Amino acid sequence: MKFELTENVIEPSKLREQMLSLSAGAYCSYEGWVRDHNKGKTVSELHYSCYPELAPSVAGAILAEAKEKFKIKDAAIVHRSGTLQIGEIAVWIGVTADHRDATFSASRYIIDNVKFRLPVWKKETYKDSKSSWIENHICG
Amino acid sequence: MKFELTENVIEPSKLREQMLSLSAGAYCSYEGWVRDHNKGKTVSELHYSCYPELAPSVAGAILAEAKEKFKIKDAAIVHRSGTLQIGEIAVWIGVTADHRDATFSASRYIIDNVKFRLPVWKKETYKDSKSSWIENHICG
Amino acid sequence: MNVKVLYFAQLADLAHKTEETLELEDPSAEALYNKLKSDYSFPHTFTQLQVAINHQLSAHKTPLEDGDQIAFLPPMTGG
Amino acid sequence: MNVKVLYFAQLADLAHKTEETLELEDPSAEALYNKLKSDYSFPHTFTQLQVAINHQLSAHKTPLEDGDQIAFLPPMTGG
Repeated sequence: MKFELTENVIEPSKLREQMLSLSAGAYCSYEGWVRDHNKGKTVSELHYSCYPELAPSVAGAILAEAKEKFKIKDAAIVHRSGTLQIGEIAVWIGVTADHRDATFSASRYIIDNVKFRLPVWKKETYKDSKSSWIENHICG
Repeated sequence: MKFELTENVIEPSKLREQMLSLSAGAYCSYEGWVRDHNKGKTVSELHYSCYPELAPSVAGAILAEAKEKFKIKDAAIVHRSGTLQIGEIAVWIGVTADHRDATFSASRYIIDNVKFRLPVWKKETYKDSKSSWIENHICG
Repeated sequence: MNVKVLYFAQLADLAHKTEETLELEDPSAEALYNKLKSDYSFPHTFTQLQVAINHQLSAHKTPLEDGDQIAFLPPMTGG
Repeated sequence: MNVKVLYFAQLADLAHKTEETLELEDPSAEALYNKLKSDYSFPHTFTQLQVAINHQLSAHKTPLEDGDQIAFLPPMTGG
Protein backbone atom coordinates (compact mmCIF):
# COMPACT_ATOMS: atom_id res chain seq x y z
CA MET A 1 0.00 0.00 0.00
CA LYS A 2 1.48 3.25 -1.13
CA PHE A 3 0.81 6.97 -0.90
CA GLU A 4 2.62 9.75 -2.64
CA LEU A 5 2.13 13.49 -2.89
CA THR A 6 4.09 14.75 -5.87
CA GLU A 7 4.88 17.97 -7.69
CA ASN A 8 5.68 15.95 -10.83
CA VAL A 9 3.38 14.80 -13.60
CA ILE A 10 1.68 11.53 -12.58
CA GLU A 11 2.55 8.63 -14.88
CA PRO A 12 -0.21 6.01 -14.66
CA SER A 13 1.60 3.35 -16.68
CA LYS A 14 4.49 3.32 -14.20
CA LEU A 15 2.13 3.24 -11.25
CA ARG A 16 0.14 0.42 -12.83
CA GLU A 17 3.34 -1.62 -13.24
CA GLN A 18 3.91 -1.44 -9.50
CA MET A 19 0.51 -3.07 -8.95
CA LEU A 20 1.11 -6.12 -11.18
CA SER A 21 0.56 -9.46 -9.45
CA LEU A 22 0.21 -12.97 -10.85
CA SER A 23 -2.25 -13.86 -8.13
CA ALA A 24 -4.60 -10.91 -8.66
CA GLY A 25 -7.51 -11.30 -11.08
CA ALA A 26 -8.85 -7.77 -11.08
CA TYR A 27 -7.38 -4.28 -11.31
CA CYS A 28 -9.32 -1.03 -11.12
CA SER A 29 -7.79 2.38 -11.46
CA TYR A 30 -9.29 5.83 -11.17
CA GLU A 31 -7.86 9.14 -12.35
CA GLY A 32 -9.11 12.64 -11.68
CA TRP A 33 -8.24 14.90 -14.61
CA VAL A 34 -8.01 18.70 -14.65
CA ARG A 35 -10.99 19.77 -16.76
CA ASP A 36 -11.09 22.86 -18.95
CA HIS A 37 -14.33 24.00 -17.33
CA ASN A 38 -16.16 24.03 -14.01
CA LYS A 39 -19.56 25.47 -13.18
CA GLY A 40 -19.74 27.18 -16.56
CA LYS A 41 -16.36 28.89 -16.23
CA THR A 42 -13.37 28.23 -18.47
CA VAL A 43 -10.52 26.97 -16.30
CA SER A 44 -6.97 27.76 -17.39
CA GLU A 45 -5.02 26.08 -14.58
CA LEU A 46 -5.32 24.53 -11.16
CA HIS A 47 -3.25 24.84 -8.01
CA TYR A 48 -3.20 22.38 -5.13
CA SER A 49 -2.08 23.58 -1.72
CA CYS A 50 -1.33 20.71 0.61
CA TYR A 51 -0.17 19.85 4.09
CA PRO A 52 2.63 17.37 3.42
CA GLU A 53 3.34 16.52 7.08
CA LEU A 54 -0.28 15.46 7.69
CA ALA A 55 -1.23 13.88 4.35
CA PRO A 56 0.63 10.54 4.74
CA SER A 57 -1.11 9.59 7.98
CA VAL A 58 -4.53 10.46 6.55
CA ALA A 59 -3.84 8.52 3.33
CA GLY A 60 -2.49 5.61 5.35
CA ALA A 61 -5.68 5.51 7.39
CA ILE A 62 -7.85 5.57 4.25
CA LEU A 63 -5.83 2.72 2.68
CA ALA A 64 -5.97 0.66 5.87
CA GLU A 65 -9.74 1.15 6.09
CA ALA A 66 -10.15 0.04 2.47
CA LYS A 67 -8.06 -3.06 3.14
CA GLU A 68 -10.14 -3.89 6.19
CA LYS A 69 -13.51 -3.29 4.53
CA PHE A 70 -12.89 -4.96 1.17
CA LYS A 71 -11.07 -8.10 0.09
CA ILE A 72 -8.26 -6.40 -1.80
CA LYS A 73 -4.64 -7.30 -2.35
CA ASP A 74 -3.12 -3.88 -2.78
CA ALA A 75 -4.12 -0.23 -3.11
CA ALA A 76 -2.31 3.00 -3.84
CA ILE A 77 -3.00 6.73 -3.89
CA VAL A 78 -0.94 9.38 -5.69
CA HIS A 79 -1.99 13.03 -5.48
CA ARG A 80 -0.46 16.02 -7.24
CA SER A 81 0.52 19.23 -5.54
CA GLY A 82 1.51 22.59 -7.01
CA THR A 83 0.29 23.96 -10.32
CA LEU A 84 -1.42 21.72 -12.87
CA GLN A 85 -2.33 22.31 -16.48
CA ILE A 86 -5.59 21.26 -18.13
CA GLY A 87 -5.60 17.55 -18.92
CA GLU A 88 -3.08 16.62 -16.23
CA ILE A 89 -3.84 13.98 -13.62
CA ALA A 90 -4.76 15.44 -10.22
CA VAL A 91 -5.16 12.14 -8.44
CA TRP A 92 -4.54 8.47 -9.28
CA ILE A 93 -5.95 5.49 -7.40
CA GLY A 94 -5.10 1.83 -8.12
CA VAL A 95 -6.53 -1.30 -6.52
CA THR A 96 -5.93 -5.02 -7.11
CA ALA A 97 -7.96 -7.96 -5.80
CA ASP A 98 -8.99 -11.50 -6.61
CA HIS A 99 -12.34 -10.33 -7.91
CA ARG A 100 -13.75 -7.22 -9.51
CA ASP A 101 -16.29 -6.39 -6.84
CA ALA A 102 -13.63 -5.53 -4.26
CA THR A 103 -11.60 -3.44 -6.72
CA PHE A 104 -14.58 -1.24 -7.58
CA SER A 105 -15.81 -0.88 -4.00
CA ALA A 106 -12.35 -0.10 -2.65
CA SER A 107 -11.46 2.36 -5.44
CA ARG A 108 -14.69 4.18 -4.82
CA TYR A 109 -14.19 4.21 -1.07
CA ILE A 110 -10.65 5.52 -1.44
CA ILE A 111 -11.39 8.34 -3.88
CA ASP A 112 -14.47 9.47 -1.90
CA ASN A 113 -12.40 9.65 1.27
CA VAL A 114 -9.39 11.25 -0.43
CA LYS A 115 -11.65 14.07 -1.59
CA PHE A 116 -13.03 14.79 1.85
CA ARG A 117 -10.15 13.87 4.16
CA LEU A 118 -6.79 14.32 2.44
CA PRO A 119 -5.40 17.76 3.46
CA VAL A 120 -5.30 19.18 -0.04
CA TRP A 121 -7.04 22.30 -1.31
CA LYS A 122 -7.85 23.22 -4.88
CA LYS A 123 -7.63 26.69 -6.38
CA GLU A 124 -8.92 27.25 -9.89
CA THR A 125 -7.63 29.98 -12.16
CA TYR A 126 -10.05 31.07 -14.87
CA LYS A 127 -9.58 32.42 -18.35
CA ASP A 128 -10.22 35.97 -17.07
CA SER A 129 -7.20 35.46 -14.71
CA LYS A 130 -9.36 35.49 -11.62
CA SER A 131 -8.88 32.57 -9.30
CA SER A 132 -10.74 31.05 -6.41
CA TRP A 133 -10.37 28.37 -3.78
CA ILE A 134 -13.03 25.75 -4.32
CA GLU A 135 -15.48 26.01 -1.45
CA ASN A 136 -17.54 22.90 -1.71
CA HIS A 137 -16.89 19.72 -3.53
CA ILE A 138 -18.17 19.38 -7.02
CA CYS A 139 -17.64 15.64 -7.20
CA GLY A 140 -15.43 14.99 -10.19
CA MET B 1 -17.29 4.21 -28.09
CA LYS B 2 -15.13 1.34 -29.16
CA PHE B 3 -15.08 -2.44 -29.03
CA GLU B 4 -12.28 -4.73 -30.06
CA LEU B 5 -11.71 -8.47 -29.86
CA THR B 6 -8.02 -9.11 -30.27
CA GLU B 7 -5.54 -11.98 -30.40
CA ASN B 8 -2.75 -9.59 -29.42
CA VAL B 9 -1.56 -8.55 -25.98
CA ILE B 10 -3.74 -5.70 -24.68
CA GLU B 11 -1.78 -2.50 -24.07
CA PRO B 12 -3.64 -0.38 -21.52
CA SER B 13 -1.46 2.70 -21.89
CA LYS B 14 -2.32 2.95 -25.60
CA LEU B 15 -5.99 2.39 -24.93
CA ARG B 16 -5.96 5.01 -22.17
CA GLU B 17 -4.46 7.55 -24.57
CA GLN B 18 -7.44 7.11 -26.87
CA MET B 19 -9.73 8.12 -24.01
CA LEU B 20 -7.98 11.43 -23.19
CA SER B 21 -10.24 14.46 -23.22
CA LEU B 22 -9.73 18.00 -21.94
CA SER B 23 -13.38 18.25 -20.97
CA ALA B 24 -13.52 15.02 -18.94
CA GLY B 25 -12.80 15.18 -15.22
CA ALA B 26 -12.86 11.49 -14.37
CA TYR B 27 -11.46 8.31 -15.87
CA CYS B 28 -12.01 4.80 -14.56
CA SER B 29 -10.48 1.70 -16.07
CA TYR B 30 -10.88 -1.94 -15.21
CA GLU B 31 -8.67 -4.86 -16.20
CA GLY B 32 -9.29 -8.55 -15.77
CA TRP B 33 -5.98 -10.38 -15.33
CA VAL B 34 -5.24 -14.07 -15.87
CA ARG B 35 -4.60 -15.38 -12.37
CA ASP B 36 -2.24 -18.23 -11.53
CA HIS B 37 -4.96 -20.01 -9.57
CA ASN B 38 -8.70 -20.63 -9.55
CA LYS B 39 -10.77 -22.65 -7.10
CA GLY B 40 -7.64 -24.03 -5.49
CA LYS B 41 -6.10 -25.24 -8.76
CA THR B 42 -2.88 -23.92 -10.26
CA VAL B 43 -3.69 -22.43 -13.66
CA SER B 44 -0.98 -22.55 -16.33
CA GLU B 45 -2.81 -20.88 -19.20
CA LEU B 46 -6.18 -19.70 -20.42
CA HIS B 47 -7.92 -19.98 -23.75
CA TYR B 48 -10.82 -17.81 -24.93
CA SER B 49 -13.09 -19.13 -27.65
CA CYS B 50 -15.24 -16.42 -29.14
CA TYR B 51 -17.89 -15.71 -31.73
CA PRO B 52 -16.41 -12.77 -33.64
CA GLU B 53 -19.42 -12.16 -35.90
CA LEU B 54 -21.76 -11.76 -32.93
CA ALA B 55 -19.53 -10.04 -30.37
CA PRO B 56 -19.53 -6.49 -31.87
CA SER B 57 -23.32 -6.14 -31.81
CA VAL B 58 -23.49 -7.40 -28.20
CA ALA B 59 -20.66 -5.09 -27.10
CA GLY B 60 -22.26 -2.19 -28.98
CA ALA B 61 -25.52 -2.78 -27.14
CA ILE B 62 -23.75 -2.87 -23.75
CA LEU B 63 -21.90 0.39 -24.50
CA ALA B 64 -25.08 2.08 -25.71
CA GLU B 65 -26.92 1.00 -22.56
CA ALA B 66 -24.11 2.37 -20.37
CA LYS B 67 -24.21 5.68 -22.23
CA GLU B 68 -27.97 5.90 -21.79
CA LYS B 69 -27.97 4.93 -18.10
CA PHE B 70 -24.99 6.98 -16.89
CA LYS B 71 -23.71 10.47 -17.68
CA ILE B 72 -20.51 9.39 -19.40
CA LYS B 73 -18.51 10.89 -22.23
CA ASP B 74 -16.90 7.79 -23.68
CA ALA B 75 -16.51 4.09 -22.98
CA ALA B 76 -14.54 1.26 -24.54
CA ILE B 77 -14.22 -2.51 -24.25
CA VAL B 78 -11.30 -4.64 -25.45
CA HIS B 79 -11.40 -8.41 -24.97
CA ARG B 80 -8.69 -10.96 -25.75
CA SER B 81 -9.25 -14.12 -27.73
CA GLY B 82 -6.98 -17.13 -28.20
CA THR B 83 -4.42 -18.37 -25.70
CA LEU B 84 -3.33 -16.18 -22.78
CA GLN B 85 -0.49 -16.56 -20.32
CA ILE B 86 -0.70 -15.88 -16.59
CA GLY B 87 -0.58 -12.16 -15.86
CA GLU B 88 -1.93 -11.11 -19.25
CA ILE B 89 -4.98 -8.87 -19.57
CA ALA B 90 -8.14 -10.77 -20.51
CA VAL B 91 -10.40 -7.74 -20.70
CA TRP B 92 -9.95 -3.98 -20.51
CA ILE B 93 -12.70 -1.41 -19.88
CA GLY B 94 -12.25 2.35 -19.94
CA VAL B 95 -14.79 5.07 -19.15
CA THR B 96 -14.58 8.87 -19.06
CA ALA B 97 -17.12 11.33 -17.63
CA ASP B 98 -17.43 14.73 -16.02
CA HIS B 99 -17.65 13.18 -12.56
CA ARG B 100 -16.40 10.06 -10.85
CA ASP B 101 -19.77 8.59 -9.98
CA ALA B 102 -20.68 7.93 -13.61
CA THR B 103 -17.28 6.41 -14.42
CA PHE B 104 -17.54 3.87 -11.61
CA SER B 105 -21.18 2.99 -12.26
CA ALA B 106 -20.67 2.64 -16.00
CA SER B 107 -17.43 0.61 -15.70
CA ARG B 108 -19.16 -1.74 -13.32
CA TYR B 109 -22.21 -2.04 -15.55
CA ILE B 110 -20.07 -2.74 -18.60
CA ILE B 111 -17.83 -5.40 -17.05
CA ASP B 112 -20.80 -7.16 -15.41
CA ASN B 113 -22.59 -7.31 -18.73
CA VAL B 114 -19.49 -8.27 -20.71
CA LYS B 115 -19.06 -11.27 -18.45
CA PHE B 116 -22.60 -12.51 -18.92
CA ARG B 117 -23.45 -11.39 -22.45
CA LEU B 118 -20.34 -11.15 -24.63
CA PRO B 119 -20.06 -14.41 -26.65
CA VAL B 120 -16.71 -15.46 -25.22
CA TRP B 121 -15.92 -18.70 -23.39
CA LYS B 122 -13.03 -19.38 -21.07
CA LYS B 123 -11.08 -22.64 -20.88
CA GLU B 124 -8.52 -23.06 -18.14
CA THR B 125 -5.52 -25.34 -18.44
CA TYR B 126 -4.08 -26.53 -15.13
CA LYS B 127 -0.61 -27.44 -14.01
CA ASP B 128 -1.49 -31.15 -14.39
CA SER B 129 -2.24 -30.42 -18.10
CA LYS B 130 -5.94 -31.05 -17.71
CA SER B 131 -8.20 -28.33 -18.94
CA SER B 132 -11.81 -27.39 -18.54
CA TRP B 133 -14.35 -24.93 -19.87
CA ILE B 134 -15.50 -22.72 -17.04
CA GLU B 135 -19.10 -23.62 -16.25
CA ASN B 136 -20.30 -20.82 -14.06
CA HIS B 137 -18.92 -17.44 -13.46
CA ILE B 138 -16.54 -16.99 -10.61
CA CYS B 139 -16.71 -13.24 -10.68
CA GLY B 140 -13.17 -11.99 -11.12
CA MET C 1 -33.41 -27.02 -46.55
CA ASN C 2 -29.73 -26.60 -45.63
CA VAL C 3 -28.59 -24.97 -42.42
CA LYS C 4 -25.02 -24.28 -41.32
CA VAL C 5 -24.41 -24.96 -37.63
CA LEU C 6 -21.58 -23.11 -35.85
CA TYR C 7 -19.96 -24.61 -32.76
CA PHE C 8 -18.09 -22.73 -30.04
CA ALA C 9 -16.16 -23.62 -26.90
CA GLN C 10 -17.22 -26.89 -25.29
CA LEU C 11 -19.66 -27.67 -28.12
CA ALA C 12 -16.87 -27.40 -30.70
CA ASP C 13 -14.69 -29.69 -28.57
CA LEU C 14 -17.47 -32.30 -28.27
CA ALA C 15 -18.50 -32.12 -31.93
CA HIS C 16 -14.84 -32.14 -33.02
CA LYS C 17 -15.64 -29.40 -35.51
CA THR C 18 -16.39 -25.68 -35.58
CA GLU C 19 -19.13 -25.87 -38.20
CA GLU C 20 -21.08 -28.21 -40.44
CA THR C 21 -23.93 -27.95 -42.93
CA LEU C 22 -26.95 -30.13 -42.28
CA GLU C 23 -30.02 -30.91 -44.34
CA LEU C 24 -33.18 -30.45 -42.30
CA GLU C 25 -36.88 -30.92 -42.78
CA ASP C 26 -38.04 -29.55 -39.42
CA PRO C 27 -37.49 -25.75 -39.05
CA SER C 28 -37.42 -26.01 -35.26
CA ALA C 29 -34.12 -24.96 -33.63
CA GLU C 30 -35.05 -27.04 -30.61
CA ALA C 31 -35.48 -30.21 -32.67
CA LEU C 32 -32.14 -29.57 -34.36
CA TYR C 33 -30.39 -29.00 -31.05
CA ASN C 34 -31.85 -32.10 -29.47
CA LYS C 35 -30.56 -34.21 -32.36
CA LEU C 36 -27.08 -32.64 -32.02
CA LYS C 37 -27.17 -33.05 -28.24
CA SER C 38 -27.84 -36.74 -28.73
CA ASP C 39 -25.20 -37.15 -31.49
CA TYR C 40 -22.42 -35.26 -29.69
CA SER C 41 -23.38 -35.65 -26.03
CA PHE C 42 -23.77 -31.92 -25.48
CA PRO C 43 -24.37 -31.34 -21.75
CA HIS C 44 -26.80 -28.41 -21.93
CA THR C 45 -30.54 -28.49 -22.32
CA PHE C 46 -31.93 -26.31 -25.11
CA THR C 47 -33.21 -23.67 -22.70
CA GLN C 48 -29.79 -23.31 -21.08
CA LEU C 49 -28.45 -22.01 -24.37
CA GLN C 50 -28.89 -18.84 -26.34
CA VAL C 51 -29.59 -19.09 -30.04
CA ALA C 52 -27.95 -16.96 -32.73
CA ILE C 53 -29.29 -17.04 -36.27
CA ASN C 54 -27.21 -15.35 -38.96
CA HIS C 55 -25.01 -13.82 -36.26
CA GLN C 56 -27.87 -12.24 -34.35
CA LEU C 57 -29.29 -13.34 -31.03
CA SER C 58 -32.72 -14.81 -31.78
CA ALA C 59 -35.73 -16.15 -29.96
CA HIS C 60 -35.59 -19.87 -29.29
CA LYS C 61 -38.78 -20.39 -31.32
CA THR C 62 -37.60 -18.60 -34.46
CA PRO C 63 -38.16 -21.05 -37.37
CA LEU C 64 -35.08 -21.85 -39.41
CA GLU C 65 -34.93 -21.01 -43.09
CA ASP C 66 -32.88 -22.40 -45.93
CA GLY C 67 -29.34 -21.02 -45.87
CA ASP C 68 -29.46 -19.89 -42.23
CA GLN C 69 -26.41 -20.08 -40.02
CA ILE C 70 -27.29 -21.12 -36.50
CA ALA C 71 -25.21 -21.24 -33.33
CA PHE C 72 -26.16 -22.64 -29.92
CA LEU C 73 -24.37 -20.60 -27.27
CA PRO C 74 -23.48 -22.01 -23.85
CA PRO C 75 -23.53 -19.55 -20.91
CA MET C 76 -20.85 -16.96 -21.62
CA THR C 77 -17.77 -16.84 -19.43
CA GLY C 78 -15.71 -13.93 -20.72
CA GLY C 79 -13.96 -11.27 -18.71
CA MET D 1 4.02 30.06 25.70
CA ASN D 2 4.93 30.09 22.02
CA VAL D 3 2.90 28.36 19.34
CA LYS D 4 3.66 28.09 15.65
CA VAL D 5 0.60 28.52 13.43
CA LEU D 6 0.63 26.97 9.95
CA TYR D 7 -1.59 28.40 7.20
CA PHE D 8 -2.82 26.58 4.10
CA ALA D 9 -4.81 27.46 1.03
CA GLN D 10 -7.23 30.36 1.49
CA LEU D 11 -5.98 31.03 5.02
CA ALA D 12 -2.40 31.42 3.77
CA ASP D 13 -3.62 33.83 1.07
CA LEU D 14 -5.56 35.92 3.60
CA ALA D 15 -2.79 35.92 6.22
CA HIS D 16 -0.17 36.63 3.53
CA LYS D 17 2.06 34.03 5.16
CA THR D 18 2.34 30.28 5.51
CA GLU D 19 3.38 30.28 9.16
CA GLU D 20 4.08 32.49 12.12
CA THR D 21 5.00 32.04 15.77
CA LEU D 22 2.71 33.67 18.32
CA GLU D 23 3.01 34.19 22.05
CA LEU D 24 -0.14 33.05 23.83
CA GLU D 25 -1.50 33.02 27.35
CA ASP D 26 -4.74 31.15 26.68
CA PRO D 27 -4.21 27.47 25.68
CA SER D 28 -7.58 27.37 23.82
CA ALA D 29 -7.32 26.69 20.09
CA GLU D 30 -10.72 28.31 19.65
CA ALA D 31 -9.59 31.57 21.28
CA LEU D 32 -6.49 31.58 19.08
CA TYR D 33 -8.52 30.98 15.94
CA ASN D 34 -11.03 33.67 16.75
CA LYS D 35 -8.22 36.20 17.17
CA LEU D 36 -6.71 35.16 13.82
CA LYS D 37 -10.14 35.20 12.15
CA SER D 38 -10.57 38.77 13.31
CA ASP D 39 -7.00 39.81 12.33
CA TYR D 40 -7.04 38.23 8.87
CA SER D 41 -10.76 38.09 8.01
CA PHE D 42 -10.84 34.33 7.76
CA PRO D 43 -14.28 33.34 6.48
CA HIS D 44 -14.77 30.09 8.43
CA THR D 45 -16.15 29.65 11.90
CA PHE D 46 -13.99 27.54 14.25
CA THR D 47 -16.28 24.51 14.00
CA GLN D 48 -16.10 24.52 10.21
CA LEU D 49 -12.39 23.76 10.45
CA GLN D 50 -10.38 20.76 11.48
CA VAL D 51 -7.50 21.24 13.87
CA ALA D 52 -4.08 19.64 13.50
CA ILE D 53 -1.61 19.86 16.36
CA ASN D 54 1.96 18.78 15.66
CA HIS D 55 0.83 17.34 12.31
CA GLN D 56 -1.90 15.16 13.77
CA LEU D 57 -5.63 15.72 13.55
CA SER D 58 -6.74 16.71 17.04
CA ALA D 59 -9.92 17.41 18.95
CA HIS D 60 -11.02 21.04 18.85
CA LYS D 61 -10.79 21.24 22.66
CA THR D 62 -7.20 19.98 22.96
CA PRO D 63 -5.29 22.58 25.03
CA LEU D 64 -2.21 24.03 23.35
CA GLU D 65 1.21 23.58 24.89
CA ASP D 66 4.41 25.53 24.54
CA GLY D 67 6.18 24.69 21.28
CA ASP D 68 3.12 23.22 19.58
CA GLN D 69 2.53 23.63 15.87
CA ILE D 70 -1.11 24.21 15.09
CA ALA D 71 -2.96 24.33 11.78
CA PHE D 72 -6.59 25.24 11.12
CA LEU D 73 -7.77 23.28 8.11
CA PRO D 74 -10.60 24.46 5.84
CA PRO D 75 -12.81 21.76 4.29
CA MET D 76 -10.58 19.68 2.01
CA THR D 77 -11.05 19.85 -1.72
CA GLY D 78 -8.54 17.43 -3.19
CA GLY D 79 -9.07 14.88 -5.93
